[in-house]
Amino acid sequence: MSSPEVELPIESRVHYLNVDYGIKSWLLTTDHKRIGLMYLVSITFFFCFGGVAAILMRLNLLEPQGLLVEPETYNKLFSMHGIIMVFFFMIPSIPAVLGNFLIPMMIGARDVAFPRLNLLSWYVFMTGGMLTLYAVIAGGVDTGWTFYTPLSTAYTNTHVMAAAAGVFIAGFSSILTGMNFVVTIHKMRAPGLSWFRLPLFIWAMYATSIIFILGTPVIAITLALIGLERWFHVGIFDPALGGDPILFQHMFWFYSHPAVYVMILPSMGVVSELISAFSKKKIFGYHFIAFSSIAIAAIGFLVWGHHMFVSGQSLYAGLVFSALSFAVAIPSAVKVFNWTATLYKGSISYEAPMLYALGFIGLFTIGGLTGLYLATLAIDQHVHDTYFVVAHFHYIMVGGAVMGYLGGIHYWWPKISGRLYPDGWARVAAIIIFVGFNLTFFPQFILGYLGMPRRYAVYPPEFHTLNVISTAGASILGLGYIIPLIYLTWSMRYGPEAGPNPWHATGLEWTTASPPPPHNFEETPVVTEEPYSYDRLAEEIQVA
Amino acid sequence: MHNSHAVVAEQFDDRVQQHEASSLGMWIFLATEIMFFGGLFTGYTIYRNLYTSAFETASHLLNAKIGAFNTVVLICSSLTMALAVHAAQTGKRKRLIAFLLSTMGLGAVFLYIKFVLEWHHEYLDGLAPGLHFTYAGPHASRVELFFCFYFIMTGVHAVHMIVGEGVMTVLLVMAWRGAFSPEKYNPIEMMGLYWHFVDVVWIFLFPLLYLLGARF
Amino acid sequence: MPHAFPLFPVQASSAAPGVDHLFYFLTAVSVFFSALIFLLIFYFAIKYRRRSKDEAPPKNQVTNSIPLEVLWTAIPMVLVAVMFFWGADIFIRDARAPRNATEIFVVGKQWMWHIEHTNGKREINALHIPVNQPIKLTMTSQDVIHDFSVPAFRMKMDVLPDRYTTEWFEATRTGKFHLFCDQYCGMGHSLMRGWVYVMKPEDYERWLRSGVAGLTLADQGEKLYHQLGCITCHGTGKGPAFVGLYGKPVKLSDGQTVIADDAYLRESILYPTAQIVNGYSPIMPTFKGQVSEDQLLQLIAYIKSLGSIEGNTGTP
Amino acid sequence: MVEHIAPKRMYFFVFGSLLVLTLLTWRIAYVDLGPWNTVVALAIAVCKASLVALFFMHLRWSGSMMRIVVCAAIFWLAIMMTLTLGDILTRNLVSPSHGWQSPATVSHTALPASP
Repeated sequence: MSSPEVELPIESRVHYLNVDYGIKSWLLTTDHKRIGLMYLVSITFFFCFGGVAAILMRLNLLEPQGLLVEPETYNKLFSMHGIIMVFFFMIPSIPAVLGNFLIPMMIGARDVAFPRLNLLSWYVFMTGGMLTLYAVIAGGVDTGWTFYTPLSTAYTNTHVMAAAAGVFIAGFSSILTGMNFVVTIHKMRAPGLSWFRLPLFIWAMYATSIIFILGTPVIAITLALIGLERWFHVGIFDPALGGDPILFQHMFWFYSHPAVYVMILPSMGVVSELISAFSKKKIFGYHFIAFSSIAIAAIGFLVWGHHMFVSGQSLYAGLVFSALSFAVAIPSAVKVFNWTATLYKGSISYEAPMLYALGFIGLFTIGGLTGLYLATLAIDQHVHDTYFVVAHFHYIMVGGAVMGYLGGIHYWWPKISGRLYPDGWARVAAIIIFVGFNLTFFPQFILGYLGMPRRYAVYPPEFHTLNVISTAGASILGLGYIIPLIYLTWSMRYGPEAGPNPWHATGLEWTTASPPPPHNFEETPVVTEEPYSYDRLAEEIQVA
Repeated sequence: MHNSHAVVAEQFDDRVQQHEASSLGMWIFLATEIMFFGGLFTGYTIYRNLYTSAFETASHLLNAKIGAFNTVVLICSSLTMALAVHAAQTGKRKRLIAFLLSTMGLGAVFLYIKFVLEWHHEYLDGLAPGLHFTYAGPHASRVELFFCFYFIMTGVHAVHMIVGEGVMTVLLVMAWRGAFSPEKYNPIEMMGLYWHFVDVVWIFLFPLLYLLGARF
Repeated sequence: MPHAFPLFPVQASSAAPGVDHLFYFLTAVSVFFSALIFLLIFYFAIKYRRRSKDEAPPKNQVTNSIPLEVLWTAIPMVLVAVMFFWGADIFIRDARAPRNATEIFVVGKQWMWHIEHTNGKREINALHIPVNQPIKLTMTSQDVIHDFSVPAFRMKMDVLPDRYTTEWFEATRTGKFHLFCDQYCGMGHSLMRGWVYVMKPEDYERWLRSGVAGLTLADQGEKLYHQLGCITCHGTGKGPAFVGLYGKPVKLSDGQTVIADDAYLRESILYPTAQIVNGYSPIMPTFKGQVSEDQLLQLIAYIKSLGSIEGNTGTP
Repeated sequence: MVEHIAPKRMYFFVFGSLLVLTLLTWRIAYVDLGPWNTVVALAIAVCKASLVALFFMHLRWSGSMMRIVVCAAIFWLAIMMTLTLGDILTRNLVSPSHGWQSPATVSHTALPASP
C-alpha cells in the first residue's frame, strides 16, 4: 500500500502541516490532525504550569517547617497542581492529542464524524482552562481538586467559583470528544475493518469515550450545584442547612473515579501498540485485552465508594464498594500478563517508545498492586488520605498514564511531524524519567504507611529524610521532562525525514505519508487482515 | 472519494452514513443529558428518602393544577414538533414553518407560566431559597431543601427549553429560506429529538415535584 | 540528619498487629507478582532482543491461549477474594466498639481538636487515655469535615459536621503518639495535629482527677437542662421524660421505632419536629444555633447519666 | 429515504394517550394510596416517557445502537442511584453501641428488648 508520493521530500509534498499557513488556518481548522496538535500545545502549557506547582510543593517539603511558603500558599499550590493536572492535562492528554490525531487514521477515515464539534471542543477546553488560570492568578483556590463540601461552599473565600466554572466548562469538551470518538469508531471504519480487526488503541479509546459520555455530565452538574450553593447560600450539601456532604462525595467520585480510567485506559491502548510493534509480534490475547478495556470502563463505574471508606459512609456500602474495587483489578492484571506474554519469542528492539512501554508495565504493576492495599478495608482505614494514596495514584497517573503518553508521542512523532528525533537522547530521557519517578514516589509509600497525611504543608520531623529523598527525585524527574520538550521541538525543523513507516509497524496510520496528507489517505484503504500481522511483515523482509 | 453532492459533508461517504452518524451522535448527546439530569434526580431521591414528610409538605405548596396544565402545553408542543419533522420529511415547507412556529409558541407559553405564574409567585410567597425564604412551618430547612431542588431542576429544564427556542429560531430562518428538503432535513430531526427529550424530563419532573404524597 | 528515621510505624493498639499482618500478606503478594513480571520482562528482553537490524521476526507464533488466560484470571481472583474477606473482617470489628469502652468526646474545629472526658476534663490537641482499655470516641465537627487519625493505632475516621461518627481502639503500649487531621480542612490543616498520651491506668486516673475545676460533663449538662428551660416540659410530663431513656427504643408518632442514641438525641435537640415521640405534640422549639457542639455533648452526657440500664436510674 | 416516515395518524394517537395519562396521574394524586401514590405516578411517567421516546423520537424504528445508548444511560443512572441510596439507607444500621460485643468484654448490660 505504498503511495508514490511518499518518496518526495517533505517540503515538496502537500500535507496537513503545509496545506495552509497562518494563525487563522489553525484557529479555524476542522482537520482532526491539526486539532490534535493544538491540544498538544495547550496541554503541554498546562503541564508546565502544574509541574511548576509540583516542584514548588516538593521544595517546600524539604524542611518540616516549610522551606518556601506559608501553609496558605502551599494549599493553593497543591489545589492548582491537582486541578490543572487532572482536568487540563491528564484527562485530555492521550484522548485529545493522540486520539484526535490517530483515530481517523487508524480506522481509515478522512476525519472524525463531526469535525466542527471537534474544533468547538478545543475552544470549550481553552475557555475552561483560561477561567481556571484566572482563578489561579486572581488569588488561587485552596479546596484541593476534590472541592469537598462544606469547605468549598461555606468556609473558603478563595476563587472556587471561577475554578469550578472552568472545570465545568472543560467537561463539555470531554463530552464532545467522547461523542465524536464513539460515532467515528462506529460509523466511519474503512471497508473490511471489522471490530476485531481494530487496533487495541481504538478499543481503549472507545472504552474511554464511554466514560467521557456517561461520567462527565455528573461532575458538571455536581460542580454546578457547588456554584449555586456558594452563590445563593443554600444547603444542598451543607449539613448546617440539612444537606449531606457525603452525597457530594458520592456524586464527585461517581465521575472522578472513572476519570482515573480515562487517564490510564488510553495509555494501556498505547502500550498495547508499542509492545507489539517493538516485539515485531502479534499481541498476545488480543480479545482479552480488548474486552478488558471495556470491562475496566464498566466496572470502573461501580467502585467510587472506595474513596469514602472512612468518610462516614455506611459500613455495608463500604463492603460492597471494596468487593467491587477488587473486581476491577482482574482485567488490569489480565492486561499486564498478556503484554508480558507478547514479549515471549519476539524480536525485541529498544527504541525510546519501547523503553517507555516497558517502564509503563513496571510502574503500572506497582501502582495497580498498591491499589489493592487501598481497596482492602482494614488497610485503607490506616493509609487513607496519607502519602500512601498520593504515591499510589502517582504510580498510576504519572508512572502509568504519563509514561504511556510520552511513549505514544515518541512512537507517533515521526507520523505527526514527518521527522525523526535523536533516539539516543530520547532513551536517556526515558531512563532519567523512570529513575526520577521512582525516587520521588517510592519513599512516599513508606511515608504513607508511617502515617504522614497528604496535603500537609508542615510535618513532623521524623518524616524529614524520606521527604528530602522524594524532593531529590522530583528534581531529577523535572529535568527528565524538559529533555524531550527540547529535542522534540528541535526535530520538528532539523530532524531527518522519517518516511511513512520508520518502525516497520503495522496499522493503517503507517500506510500513509508522514506527515499525512490533509485527508489522511490518497484513497480509502481496504482492510483484509487482522491487526498486528507481523507474520506478513516477516515475509516481506525475507523477500527483500 | 469526494462526494460532489452538497448535502453530504466531505468526511462521509454517503447520506446513509451521514444520517446514521448524526442520529447516533444526537442520541449519545441525549445520553449525556440523561446523566446530567440524573445527578439532580439522584440528589432529589436521596433527600426525598431522608425527609419524606417535609418533602410532601413542601410539594403541597406548589400548585398542581398549573403543573398539570403546563404538562399538557409541553405535550402539545411535542406533537407539533413531531409534525414539523414529518412535514420536513415530506418536503412541505409551509407546514414545516407553521409547526415550528407553533412549537416555539407553545414553548413560550410554558416558560411564561413557569416564570411568571409559578416562580414569581413562589418568590413572593417567600419560597425562594437563598433569595427570599420565609417559610416558618415545621421542617423549615428541609422544605427549603425541597425548594432548592424545585428551582434548580425546573431551572435547568427551562434553560434547556430556552436553548431549544434559540436553535429553533435559527432553523425557522433556514426553513424560510428553503434550506431543507426530503433529502436534507437532519437538523430538523435532531431538533425534534432534543425537544422531545426536554419533554420527557418534564414528564418526570411533574409527578416528582408536584404530586408527592396524596393531596386533599 | 539529627532525627530518627523510622521506616515502619509503631504498633500501639490492639488493632495494629492485625492490620500489619494483612499488610505483610499484601506486600508478599505484591512483591511476588512484581518480581515475576519484572524478571520475565528482563529475561525476555535479553533473550529475545533483536540481534540485527534486518532480523526477520519469528513466524507463526502462539498468540492466544485460553488456558493461560483462565489461569491468570483465576489466580488473582482467588487472591483478591482472600484480601477482601480478611480486610472486611478486621474493618467490621473496628467499626463496632465494645460495650464497656470508655467514652470520650471529640469536637473538631478549624484547626484544633477539642476533647472532653466524661468527668468534665477538657484538653486541646491532646488525648490522654489509659493503656489496655477500650476507648470509644464520639466525634463531631463544628465546621468542615476533619479526620481523627492515629497512625500508631492504625485507625482513622472522618469527623463530620452535624453528625456523630465514632471510632474505637485499645492502646497496648504507653507512650506518646501522633494525632493527625487527615481530611483536608482548609488553611491550617497541617497544623491540626496533636498527641495521644497512653498512660498506665493509675497515672491516667491521677491525671483525670487533677485540675478538674468543676463539674463533670453530665453535671454541666444538667446545668444546661435547667438554664435552657428543658425542665419546664421534660420535667413535667409535657415532654418525654429522660430517666432511663438512653439506649432504649422510642416509638415515634409516625409509627417507626428508633433507638435513643447520641444521633437521635442530637437531632431531637436541633430539629425537634423531625422525630416526634408518640403521644406528644410537636411544640418544642429548635435549639439550633443556641447550643454549641460542646454543650450538645454535655446535654447528651446528662441524659445518658440518667440511666440506660435498668436498676441504675439516677434522679433528675 | 433513509429514515422511517410514520403516518400522521399515529402522532395524534400517541398525543391522545399522553393527554389521558396526564389527566390520570393528576386525578390519582387526589386519592390517598399511601406510599403507592408515588409508585403509580412514576409508573405513569415511565409509560408517558416510553411513548414519547418510541413514537415521537422514532426509537421504535431506529437502529439497535440508539436503543443501546439509551439503555446504557438509564442503566448507569440506575447504578448511581442504587449505590448512593444503598449507602444512605444502610448508614444507621450499624449502631456501634448496640451491635457487636467484644467476647472478652461481655458486660452485665443487656440489649434493650427490641419492640
